[in-house]
Amino acid sequence: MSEVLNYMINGALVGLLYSLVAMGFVVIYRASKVFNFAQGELVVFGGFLVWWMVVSLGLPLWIGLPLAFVLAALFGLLIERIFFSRLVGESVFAMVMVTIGLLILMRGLILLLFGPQVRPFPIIFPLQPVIIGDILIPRALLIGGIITTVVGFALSWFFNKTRPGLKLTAVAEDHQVAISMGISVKRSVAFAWVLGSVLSTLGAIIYLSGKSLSFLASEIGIAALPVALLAGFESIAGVLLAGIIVGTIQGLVTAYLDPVVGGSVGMVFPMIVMLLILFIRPTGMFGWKTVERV
Amino acid sequence: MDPAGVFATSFARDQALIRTGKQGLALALLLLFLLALPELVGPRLVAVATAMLITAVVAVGLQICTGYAGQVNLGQAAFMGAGAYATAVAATTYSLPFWIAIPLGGCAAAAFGFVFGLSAVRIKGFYLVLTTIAAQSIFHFLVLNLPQSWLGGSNGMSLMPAELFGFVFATDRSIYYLCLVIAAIMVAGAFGIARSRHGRAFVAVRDDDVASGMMGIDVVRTKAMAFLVGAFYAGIGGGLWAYYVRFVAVDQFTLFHSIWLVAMIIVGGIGSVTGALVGVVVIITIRETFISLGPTFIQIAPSLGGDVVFAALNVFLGGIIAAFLIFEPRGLMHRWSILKRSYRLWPFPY
Amino acid sequence: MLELNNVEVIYSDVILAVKGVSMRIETGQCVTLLGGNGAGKSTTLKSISNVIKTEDGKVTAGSILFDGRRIDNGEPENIVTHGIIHVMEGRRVLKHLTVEQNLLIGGHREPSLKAVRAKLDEVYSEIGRLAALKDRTSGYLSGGEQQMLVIGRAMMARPKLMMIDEPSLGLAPLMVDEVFALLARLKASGMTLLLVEQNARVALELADYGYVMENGHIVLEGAGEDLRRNEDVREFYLGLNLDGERKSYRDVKHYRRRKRWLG
Amino acid sequence: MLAARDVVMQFGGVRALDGVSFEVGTDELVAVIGPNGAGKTSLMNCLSGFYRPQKGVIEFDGVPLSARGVHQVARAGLARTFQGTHVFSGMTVIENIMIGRHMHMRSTIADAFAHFGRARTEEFRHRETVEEIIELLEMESIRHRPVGTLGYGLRKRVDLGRALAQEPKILLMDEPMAGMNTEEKEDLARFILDVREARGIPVVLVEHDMGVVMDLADRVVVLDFGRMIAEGTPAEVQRDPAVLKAYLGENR
Amino acid sequence: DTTYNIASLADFTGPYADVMKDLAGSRHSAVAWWNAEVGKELGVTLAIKDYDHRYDAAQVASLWPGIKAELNPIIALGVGAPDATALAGRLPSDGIPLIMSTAGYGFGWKPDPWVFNPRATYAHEAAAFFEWYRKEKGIEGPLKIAVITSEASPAYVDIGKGIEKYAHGATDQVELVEMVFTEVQPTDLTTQLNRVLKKGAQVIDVQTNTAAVVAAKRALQALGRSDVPIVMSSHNGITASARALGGMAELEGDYEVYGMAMPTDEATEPKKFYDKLKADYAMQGAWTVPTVMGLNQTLVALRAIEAAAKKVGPDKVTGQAVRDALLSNTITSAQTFGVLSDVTYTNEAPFPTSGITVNVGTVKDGKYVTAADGVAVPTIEKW
Ligand SMILES: Nc1ncnc2c1ncn2[C@@H]1O[C@H](COP(=O)(O)OP(=O)(O)OP(=O)(O)O)[C@@H](O)[C@H]1O
Ligand SMILES: Nc1ncnc2c1ncn2[C@@H]1O[C@H](COP(=O)(O)OP(=O)(O)OP(=O)(O)O)[C@@H](O)[C@H]1O
Ligand SMILES: [Mg+2]
Ligand SMILES: [Mg+2]
Repeated sequence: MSEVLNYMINGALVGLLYSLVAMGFVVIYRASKVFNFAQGELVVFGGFLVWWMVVSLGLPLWIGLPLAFVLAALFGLLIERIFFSRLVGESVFAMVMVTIGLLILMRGLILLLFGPQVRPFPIIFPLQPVIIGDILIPRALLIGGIITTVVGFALSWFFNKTRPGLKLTAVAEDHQVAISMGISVKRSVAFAWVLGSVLSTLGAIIYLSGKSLSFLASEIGIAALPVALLAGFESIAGVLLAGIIVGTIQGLVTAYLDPVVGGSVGMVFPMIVMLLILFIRPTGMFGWKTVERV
Repeated sequence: MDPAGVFATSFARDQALIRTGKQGLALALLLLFLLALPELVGPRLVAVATAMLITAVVAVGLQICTGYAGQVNLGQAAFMGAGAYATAVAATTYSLPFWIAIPLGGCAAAAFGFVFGLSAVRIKGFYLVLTTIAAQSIFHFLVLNLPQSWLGGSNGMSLMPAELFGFVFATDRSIYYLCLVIAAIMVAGAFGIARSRHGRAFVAVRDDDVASGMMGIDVVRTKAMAFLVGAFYAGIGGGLWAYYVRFVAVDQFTLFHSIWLVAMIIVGGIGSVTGALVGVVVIITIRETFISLGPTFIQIAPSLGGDVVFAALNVFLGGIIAAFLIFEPRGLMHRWSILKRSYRLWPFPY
Repeated sequence: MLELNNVEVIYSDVILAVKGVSMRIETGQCVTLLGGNGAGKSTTLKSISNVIKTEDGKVTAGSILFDGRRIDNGEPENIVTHGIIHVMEGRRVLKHLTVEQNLLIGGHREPSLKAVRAKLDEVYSEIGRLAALKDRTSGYLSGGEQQMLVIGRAMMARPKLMMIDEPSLGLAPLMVDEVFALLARLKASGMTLLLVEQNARVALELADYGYVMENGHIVLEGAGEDLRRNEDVREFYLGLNLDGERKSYRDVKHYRRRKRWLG
Repeated sequence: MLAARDVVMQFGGVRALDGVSFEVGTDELVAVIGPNGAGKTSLMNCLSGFYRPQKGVIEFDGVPLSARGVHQVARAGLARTFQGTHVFSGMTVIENIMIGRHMHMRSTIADAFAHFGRARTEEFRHRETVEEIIELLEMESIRHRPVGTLGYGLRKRVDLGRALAQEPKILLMDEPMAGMNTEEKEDLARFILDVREARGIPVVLVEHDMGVVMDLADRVVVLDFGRMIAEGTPAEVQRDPAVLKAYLGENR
Repeated sequence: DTTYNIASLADFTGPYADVMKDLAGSRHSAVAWWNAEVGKELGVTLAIKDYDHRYDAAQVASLWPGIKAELNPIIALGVGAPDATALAGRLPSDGIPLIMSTAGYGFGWKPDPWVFNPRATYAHEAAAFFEWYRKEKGIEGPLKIAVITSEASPAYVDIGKGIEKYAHGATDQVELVEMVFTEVQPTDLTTQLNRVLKKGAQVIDVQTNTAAVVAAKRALQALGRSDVPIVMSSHNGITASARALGGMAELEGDYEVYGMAMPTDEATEPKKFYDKLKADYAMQGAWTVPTVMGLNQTLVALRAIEAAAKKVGPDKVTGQAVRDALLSNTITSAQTFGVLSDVTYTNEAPFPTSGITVNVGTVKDGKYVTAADGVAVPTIEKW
């Protein structure tokens, strides 16, 4: 019994990690209606920034990490400057397509800047697991889960309850209207990317703490996708719950079904759960119902 | 807009693809060039051309699904894989000839795509799009975990070369011609579909699915159809691929391949069959140029090292795609039509 | 206040939509712009607010001056800081947001939440109907309600010049009166108005001056009264016959009677 | 032909339609008027099968609509135009109108693939009908323009052309004349009359221009807050005190 | 002098880009050595040229005809699965043998080969380790092993299957307690490892990638189980994994196993050969596993060419002749300077299946050392 509980708790915490990455999707979506296909690369890039500061330059964590965040923010800004500032008023479709181009570009850039080697990632959270009775919880995931939850609620408040948050939503809804009301679309989109990039770096820290880093880590972007879809792209707090659901299911399936099947069911299962739930709720559990009117 | 002096005198004329003598001539020359290609260029370029032809079939399918019907599809490589596997199974397990096996591959892929398209009954917009990524994982999972005797599992499947009345398509040249013929048929078909009521229905559903429903278009069916057609093309491409490489394995059809396919139609121009072809040619040409020049670079400047030279390739290609999106989000075809228009109006600017 | 000199607008480098338009609006005036479909009215407004930039259009000749300063081809989002607001045609509500959120967006430049609230109350009292709808998702409002919402949203920005594209579009007669009464009040309060309208009758009643556009050109201009007396305007915009009575729509016998002033 | 009985349409707390019953005969132009938010568009949506009313039945040609999907209603012969614009902005004018012909065309996707033969001849045949409509609506010069680049008024005309191309048995129009000047309204009015004469189909028209309504309608239905407050000939309705109060304004 | 060409397929931009500098570098250097010290006497010069295939079968397929036309090579050097899969069908008709740098896979285990691996399969190598370790530690009863694998690549799946097959046939030697499937970059393996350790696993086999080794190691550290070693393979071995973990000391007591020389600091025969290449033949690669991989495949190719040239004459060497030489000669360990054990190919498999040995490396007191060499490889049935 405690075994089941253990898998569920750990699964849920891994799920919260997915939530954090998924939050990157959602934040950019909420502020610009763009689904960012390059989210996984953003995580890798953030990871490399941390590696660069902490391992390569050997800065202590308390300088290295903030510096990595600053650089990530600047990178987000750069993305907006180079790509999206010219696309104001273009269709969302075009902007989404840009993120596909960005994915390929970033992969090349990461290879060129940081090389293809597998790099060590600093141990940011202590390794010793938290042990409660029979239950064993990895500390990085636990701390990560707490951070994710806090960040999730804070962002949710920001987007839903504050005036700047509302402005971002307006931009996402309709560039032209936002512009005609004097809201700078460029600035909002830039903010979205800065936020997305910073969140990705945070995600990388929790994901990779004490592990290794190479461009293959971008897989997390795909793993987090069912979480974002399940929650619905508009809901930041919903992503937390969706992450817990996906993670728990994945944890149980990996533990009990994989050995039986002799294959990796844990990888496809979230996708299948996602498909099933979307059939019941087409815009995710908490996504906005699209206004369909004539 | 028509060139000055060209007026459509009949609907046939107005709708024809080839509207001027010059265009007809250009097309004829292109066909002639493609036919003569193996005589004109070396085997490496023939192989590149074969890869382009196969990719073109897949990309044109993606264009129909994504460019016309607006259903961004990131499962195109998986659909291609489904086609390749179906062809391989048909050709090896059931020893069917290639002219049955390839269409069968198309149909199998179409069925796979159709299932995803059907989720349009409930799922809309980007949610639908992203479910196609699931196609990729499910394909991968199925191939590896179904009994080995079905799809070969991690072993992959090998094929014998295609054969027609005793002629064996084993040389690169013969495969090129096989691909050329099939690609030509498929591309012509795509033009036909794009201009037909179905093509229009695809675009209608893309532009406004609520209104198209009230115009008598069955929206769900149309979306599912778009996936079906797109996946059918992918499947045919997969079948050709199976006969070209004569070995199919699950890691030949990854999400990253799907992404590249999307990149191709972006560069060429969303919503144009010709655009898809242009995109395929442009991207593959750039890629192959780099790959061919790479070793030379390394020989000239060994200190650079292969890693630097080839990493630069990815940056360059990614940069090109991004540049297209920034400066010409509607792709090369759009640029071309603007050029054409100003050329026709010349010397008057507007 | 606003001056257009020989403005030419081109979309996508190929479509010439406005071909040399000049007009002037004095502070406190209400100027109306009439014209058939595709004449270039909306394009003219968009070129003033620079929204054309987002549609791949640009002002390729001439100049637009606001309070003596060139504003053509600037950044569209800065136009609002000059005090110009553009209510675009087609009831562009932010459809997933509530009515109140839409209004808050209009007042996003207000320095404090209190100031927004105050302005919000002002708008609610001017357009009583919006208060009752404030928590409704704006995408689900009826056409007329949306029209009122976008006008209210523009008011939230405290503009000096309000450009409204077809405000009466889709409004019931009572509502048209209401909206125009509102515009009259705005004008009386010192706001300058540039009005694109199809409902020439009410527009010319309110307007001090009017322009008629055809095919990207200004073909006729004059004081409101003069235009109302103009034969062509009477026939084509007011739908009156030569005796000054309203023709019946059943009496119209054939199409293609359109008279073109130019080209 | 088309009948609504006790239709109730509720959105959350909002009753857009509150027990509306009415009927459209086989050769009748019925105008629906009412203040903003009265439920006119909701009614049109129910009639065309886009909304499913919570209560009541809508019958078209004797068949209840609830048995059909939206596109099937259209195929059964009901066409409509939209309040605001719902054109296909990525397509040219011709293609938009050809969409109206979609359901009359039969070629399969395989025919389309081959392109020669059936798909082609069919295409030309229907193109002819479309050209007639283009001529009728004076859109020759913008035939090949993508609709996304047209102004509001022209888009509405495309919308109308598309509905006409459906060769419907009944035509529903939601504020077709909004955004047109008098001259253009006259043209369109003439046109609606012609369509009725030539094709003899009934029309349901939602319009705020009282001039148009009075001149064209055979019968007028007045809605307010989802209820029908009056019904009758234009003249009768115009005099109805309830209508004056709710819609027209007392001073008219 | 007759000049012949060697096609060198490389992955500079794909998943193995990180090791390619060493791998490709050692190929070039070995060819330079051969030209100077062997070829000259024979009257044969070899030229080698790199092609980037991004580890993509499609790319290989499109490169190959050009390679054939441009180079007309007598032999090709490959990196991994894409080369083998894309070319297996065409090599016989093209008459060009392909030498891989890796160990073999079950899916390549077919008779009449044109693709050759210098080593047996990964499963063979792992099996040799298990038997050695069991004996070394004096374990009664079967050794309990857990395998960390992944479905990300069919190759990983194949390794797992091979070990399964071996475990099935050698129940007295090993007991496979569980096969754990993970992502390419696992999020966390603590729970999974906790589970397999509870089931009594004594060795954790990780033959997928470095990221998985790191995750497994961290999990073991978190669980405080330094007594359970990880066994790695060549492509994710100790040096690479230690670099990704941030230090050799992290892998104290863990093992790597493979059928070629280990790049330790000890003054072994292969190391001396490497030092010579470094000094005289512009060796680009560092003394790492990829370098050894590049060396072993190139040396096999070079020795085969040598044998062929001796047999048919220096001006009549063809791909076919090279293949015949591969199948009819044993390449002795001396000929490869101890980089490989004696390699004998048969017509039954694309890799040597008997008479081969593996080496075991480990970390002792923070230093990378050989734990055992010449460990015999058990036979495994084909899977
Ligand atoms: N985004 C655009 N791209 C290209 N052409 C455009 C665009 N917007 C408008 N046009 C063209 O510019 C011309 C003027 O359009 P505009 O919208 O200004 O007309 P309008 O007078 O407002 O008409 P309406 O009464 O129909 O609103 C039209 O021919 C139209 O097709
Ligand atoms: N899908 C919906 N969801 C929620 N409320 C709706 C929906 N559709 C309509 N309503 C509400 O129903 C009421 C009637 O709307 P409707 O659009 O039918 O009015 P209308 O008579 O067409 O008005 P107008 O003349 O302004 O277009 C409005 O208050 C509107 O907000
Ligand atoms: Mg307009
Ligand atoms: Mg309405």
